[in-house]
Amino acid sequence: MPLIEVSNLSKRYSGVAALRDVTFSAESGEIHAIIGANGAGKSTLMNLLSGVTQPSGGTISLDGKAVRFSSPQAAQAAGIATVYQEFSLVPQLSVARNIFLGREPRSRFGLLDRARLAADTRDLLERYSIALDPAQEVGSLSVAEQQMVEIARALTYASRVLILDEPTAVLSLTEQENLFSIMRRLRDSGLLILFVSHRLEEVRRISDRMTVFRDGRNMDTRPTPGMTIADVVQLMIGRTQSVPPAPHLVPPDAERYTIDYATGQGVQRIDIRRGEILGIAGLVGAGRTTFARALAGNPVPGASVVAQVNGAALALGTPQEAIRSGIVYLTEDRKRDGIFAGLDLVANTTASALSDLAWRGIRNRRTERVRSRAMLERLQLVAASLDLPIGKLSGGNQQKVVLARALLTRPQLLICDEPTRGVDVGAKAEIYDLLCGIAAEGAAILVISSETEELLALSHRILTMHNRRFVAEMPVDQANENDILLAASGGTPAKEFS
Amino acid sequence: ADQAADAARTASAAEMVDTASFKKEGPLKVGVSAGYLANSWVVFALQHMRWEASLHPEVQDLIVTDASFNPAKQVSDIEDLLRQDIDLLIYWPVDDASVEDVLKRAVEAGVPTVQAGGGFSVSEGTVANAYISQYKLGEMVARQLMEDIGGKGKIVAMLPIAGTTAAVEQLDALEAVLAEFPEVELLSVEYGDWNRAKAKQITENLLQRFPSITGVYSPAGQMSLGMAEAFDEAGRSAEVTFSPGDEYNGWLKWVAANGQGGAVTFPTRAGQVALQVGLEILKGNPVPRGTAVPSEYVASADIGSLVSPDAPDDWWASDLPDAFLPQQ
Amino acid sequence: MTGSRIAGALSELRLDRHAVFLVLIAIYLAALTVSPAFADPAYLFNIIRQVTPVGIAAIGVTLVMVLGGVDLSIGAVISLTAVLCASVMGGDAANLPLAVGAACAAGLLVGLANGVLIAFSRVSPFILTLGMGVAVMGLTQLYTGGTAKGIVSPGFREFFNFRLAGSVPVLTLALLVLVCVGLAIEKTTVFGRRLFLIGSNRRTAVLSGLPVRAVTVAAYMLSGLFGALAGIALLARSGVSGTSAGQGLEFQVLAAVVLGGTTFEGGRGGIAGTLAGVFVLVIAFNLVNIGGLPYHMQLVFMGLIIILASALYGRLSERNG
Amino acid sequence: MFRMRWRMVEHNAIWLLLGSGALAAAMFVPAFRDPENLANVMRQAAVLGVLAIGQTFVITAGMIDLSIGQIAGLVVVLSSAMINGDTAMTLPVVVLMLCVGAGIGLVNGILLNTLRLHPLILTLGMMSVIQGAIFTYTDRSIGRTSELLTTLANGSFLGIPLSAIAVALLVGAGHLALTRTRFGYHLVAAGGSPESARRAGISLSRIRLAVFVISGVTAALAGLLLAGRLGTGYPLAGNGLELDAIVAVVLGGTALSGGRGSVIRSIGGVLLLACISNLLNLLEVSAYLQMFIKGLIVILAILINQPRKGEA
Ligand SMILES: Nc1ncnc2c1ncn2[C@@H]1O[C@H](COP(=O)(O)OP(=O)(O)OP(=O)(O)O)[C@@H](O)[C@H]1O
Ligand SMILES: Nc1ncnc2c1ncn2[C@@H]1O[C@H](COP(=O)(O)OP(=O)(O)OP(=O)(O)O)[C@@H](O)[C@H]1O
Ligand SMILES: [Mg+2]
Ligand SMILES: [Mg+2]
Repeated sequence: MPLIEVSNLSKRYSGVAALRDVTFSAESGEIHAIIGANGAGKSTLMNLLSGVTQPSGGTISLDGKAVRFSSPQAAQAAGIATVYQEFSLVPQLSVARNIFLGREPRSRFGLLDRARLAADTRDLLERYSIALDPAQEVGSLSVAEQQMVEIARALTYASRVLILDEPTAVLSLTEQENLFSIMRRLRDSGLLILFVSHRLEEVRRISDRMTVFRDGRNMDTRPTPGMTIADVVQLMIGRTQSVPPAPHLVPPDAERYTIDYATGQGVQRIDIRRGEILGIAGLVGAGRTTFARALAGNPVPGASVVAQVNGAALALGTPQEAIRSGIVYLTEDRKRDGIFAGLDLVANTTASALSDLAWRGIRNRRTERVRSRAMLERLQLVAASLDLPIGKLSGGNQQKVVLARALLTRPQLLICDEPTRGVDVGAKAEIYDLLCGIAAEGAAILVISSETEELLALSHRILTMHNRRFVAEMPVDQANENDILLAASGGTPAKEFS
Repeated sequence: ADQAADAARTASAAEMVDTASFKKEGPLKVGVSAGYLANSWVVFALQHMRWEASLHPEVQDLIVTDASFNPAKQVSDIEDLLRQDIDLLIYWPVDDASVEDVLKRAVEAGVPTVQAGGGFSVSEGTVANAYISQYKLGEMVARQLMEDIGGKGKIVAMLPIAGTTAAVEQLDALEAVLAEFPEVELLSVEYGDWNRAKAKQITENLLQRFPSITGVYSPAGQMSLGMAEAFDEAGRSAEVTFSPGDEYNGWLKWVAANGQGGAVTFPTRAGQVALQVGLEILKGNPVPRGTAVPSEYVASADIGSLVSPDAPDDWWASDLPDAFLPQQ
Repeated sequence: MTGSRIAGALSELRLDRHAVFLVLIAIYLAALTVSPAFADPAYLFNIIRQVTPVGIAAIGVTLVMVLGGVDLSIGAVISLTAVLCASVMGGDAANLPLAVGAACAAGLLVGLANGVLIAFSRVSPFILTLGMGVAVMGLTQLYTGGTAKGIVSPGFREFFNFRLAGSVPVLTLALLVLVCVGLAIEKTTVFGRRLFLIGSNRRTAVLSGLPVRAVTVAAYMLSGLFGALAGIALLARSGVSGTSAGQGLEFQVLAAVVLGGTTFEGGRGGIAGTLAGVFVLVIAFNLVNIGGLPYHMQLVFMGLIIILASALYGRLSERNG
Repeated sequence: MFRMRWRMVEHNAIWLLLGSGALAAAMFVPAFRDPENLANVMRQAAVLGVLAIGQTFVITAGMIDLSIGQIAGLVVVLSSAMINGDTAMTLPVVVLMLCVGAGIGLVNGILLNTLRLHPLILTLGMMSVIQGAIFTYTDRSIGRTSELLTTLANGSFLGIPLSAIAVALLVGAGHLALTRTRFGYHLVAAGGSPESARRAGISLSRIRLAVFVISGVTAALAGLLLAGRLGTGYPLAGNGLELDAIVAVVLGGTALSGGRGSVIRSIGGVLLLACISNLLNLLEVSAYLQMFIKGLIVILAILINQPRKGEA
């Protein structure tokens, strides 16, 4: 009998069907991968299984008995532990308090047993070889360390099922390996591990079976051995993966930006020419965003940038100045600092170029509409109306609006931080086309991405960052995924930096 | 309170208090605990105190604290003053009852207390009062109004901050007087917080509610003024008769200009009297429990001597020498 | 079934944006049944005049709240500027421009202090402006020494309370004019649009190169300026009467703005809604009064209005995503 | 390392401020160090202290309660009216008042849970409602508190004010509750990151209810102490107390954004405010200037205690 059996499960979010009639099962003692494009419904399914949300229809059974988890605790009580895609830690609390949050040991008099809390935490971390200090505040940990805290927490109550929603996205190579060995150990002891990932290579390596989702539907469940990546992609998107157009040639005499990045560890110089697409690879937390933001007039203490174009220094004191100097940054976190959620598309598109579209501070609505419509059409945005609040658009379309906002300022150096994060496969291809087009028109483009394939396909040259420093530079034709990952994990760099 | 209560009070005020135990030689340190100072009347009263202090070389120091309408702060203020070894405490309360205890402690510690300008208070904590009878004043105002409207009609009352002694006693006095005039109907009692704008707004609503208002009972001139504006702007000044207000300069100006209303004074020299009484106590001389600072009626025809046309509205007719007038 | 269709149709109307106008119509009709006087334009203009100071101040506070801030120092600013204006006027009409200028400058200055502190730090505007209110109150008292100095020049009050065509008081007209000014700022200027952008998402605004700090400072300065104009309006309504004439008005202002659909989160609402909110409030207060309820019941109503309006708008905007 | 040390300084800033300030005051203002004066300062701080304990819970949980001043005011009026000088009534009325405070807190919590409002707005509205209700009930001082409450508020034992002892006990209880119980741990977590706390199985709505009930009960306690100080039911007694309590809590280093808070440090904030007010009185600083200074302290307090980056 399968451990988990799901039949005709569906979930609607105010009009959006996130899951439709999903039926699938998984056995104990297997690592079962769940894959699918962004928005396919993977996280939704995991949320249903772990009691975070309740289904709109259908049933979930555990050991053949129908169950209904009204809360995460109900699921935990049934032995289902989850590591969520978004962090669910409390930054102000210590590692120990986070791990045992909600289940703190108590001594007599009903007071907490702080000694036991620390001891239990130490035991747990040691058992799974996780190198963390139980007393440290979680907010001061790196993203990867935080992820390990999440995993450690889940391990404390995973007795039947462990759900991992994209756990590896933020881990370094060694941490990944450690996680995989933990996963294997748990599987061998009879646990079911549901493993959500976008990294197909990884899935192939670790999973026993995989279930593919598309548009909220379960496409198929198959044993992993024997599947090729092409097969999986076919299942995921219904066609083979779109590849960006081959990079055009950069004119050799194009203007050159020289960028000096000063950090606590010295100054490094990189350069980029107009028309060139320069990729920046690195693991999460490598410091790419910090570099990009500093370049766009948003420095943090300990990271500053001086940039010149053809020997002339650029003013980069504030984002405003940077934009005036032609440097625009597109955020990696659209919801947080990319969109104006409640406002309509015109407002979102024209935000950066408002004063250019106005006459002495008086807006010209018609110009604003015309210009934003033109720009959005150029980016092939499909929206019912310009008056729609941007929050109602899909991730890919939101990204296009953010891009349109940048383009209205006529940028010369465009920095795209994870431009396809949370964007589905179709929109991804369109965004690749757009970026190539913009570069071909003569803008320099910096692309930061955690998907190495994306960088390999899109850029002329790839820089890799590790531990806040640029550690490697490779022309795209001499680069491959392995070298990049190695450099990103702090391995021998292919080319030393000054 | 009613007439009988007021009479009892007058009698009690006349009682002499033995102050021998408070006798003290100079130099003297006088503490003043103000319930509030953001009010022109008390500022004038305080200036009177300062003036009086300047006339007595033995008064070395006058320490003033302000509770800004917060009775708990006033309790603390008085405690702090006591810690500074004052020889005499003059106070006007945010709220009589709230300071009773701490005043009792002051007296027990040998510091005589004099209440300045508020209602007459009989309690262990108050050795003597320099008081203005809000009841008498209210009664004078009410009687004058009855006379002016001919003993019949519909009136509204505008009182200061709800709950203050002033508001309570003025209303009591009005009700006592009204008992004699069955043909006068009290339409509504309102609280304008000594605030001209608020009084005006309330009056605008009253004008809406009541198609006809014969008279206005408003002992506080600054609120009378706001009310008068409201009647004027509603085009209904003709139908109404105003009671006397006090010697608030803005009101005096209005009285002078309109030839009605007059004033029943609410003398700011109560502050001065309070210090005089206090110094008597420190000499060990017996003093009456209450020294009344009498209100006088000044008819509108005689208002000219009181009004100062060049001074601000928020100003009080007084005998203060120039040096002690508040800065203008 | 029909329920959801109606809900759908209602949400098409963007109820969250227009709810206050429906509320206004409803309460006006209710008022009409209670007292026919509400059908009389002269009376209506008159009650509008009552809330002119609150209304004017609410214009500026709306701008600040659209930006995602709030200005609770507005009551203290009104007190300060009213006293200052009267004191500079000194009973002489010739000093009028100087007096108005001084009051506006004071308002702008307080706004500048608020704006700079908020723009260059990450403090809660709520607490900061509350503290600023206390400080300004103290300043006012220090300046006046407890008696409201100054004399309003002859004709000043009479002018503002004069009724054009026998029914529209100049003061009411001034409110409406200032509302139009506010609306123009909100709707037609780059600054106005930026208020909404910053209020909607301050971080995005920073990254998008908007002059967030300058706009923030300007918005608070405008709030101070409208506060000063409100102070002058208060003075025009009824001379100087004390040193704390505007005390507590900030809560009425806040109630009106929130009622008008501008939320504490920012990025939505606007002056048109605020004006409607002011009207709803004044009609509600009048109803309390006409109904013969104690004056202090107004406080109860104001509190309930703040709570219920916020809850309602929260729900509506949630439904509209 | 440096960061850790800085955290230590930050955490104890209030003690540094209070210690150095009090020391300087004691040196230069002899009246200040008089033990009787210090006892006074503590007595004066007691009401605010009790309020600040409750508000610490609220703010640590990421919320705010502006209605506490008026709850205290309501209790002052109601308790005085009901006791009316009759000591025998003290106990039942005290119990009843605590129930009133808990009841209003409960209403706050329930409204917050059902209407899903920002606590700031809800309690602002509540503040206005309660104030209106107090005035509608009475517009003047009514009743008398009992001897017992007066003694508690003003008396002392071995030179130490009874109210200070009471506050100290409450602080102890509050500190234990916040740092040594599951409830405290969960409250801190809910304030630091509500979504994470929810996922860890902590019921946010129950925390909200609990926090506002605590806030209501401490407000009621503060009201009883205040009644003891005033001796009578003065309807305006609670005005403005909420702001003072918030300032004290913020001075104590509790983050307005939630997730960090200490009852003990809040009391440090209360003592600092009380010392300043006492000193200003001793130094005969005019009340207007005091008001101005108070405003500046509010501003300074929140400027010093800004949310760290990423915690806003
Ligand atoms: N809380 C929510 N409210 C509304 N819509 C939601 C919510 N959560 C998910 N959705 C929608 O449901 C769909 C499926 O989302 P889900 O998060 O399950 O996808 P996913 O496969 O996990 O994608 P990703 O790979 O990006 O994590 C998406 O269209 C998403 O926008
Ligand atoms: N030069 C630097 N000096 C100081 N701190 C830095 C520097 N570079 C990066 N950091 C810190 O390292 C952390 C991770 O950096 P960042 O977010 O830039 O990484 P990233 O490569 O963009 O990761 P992600 O994949 O999550 O986007 C941040 O907290 C940042 O403040
Ligand atoms: Mg997902
Ligand atoms: Mg990044």
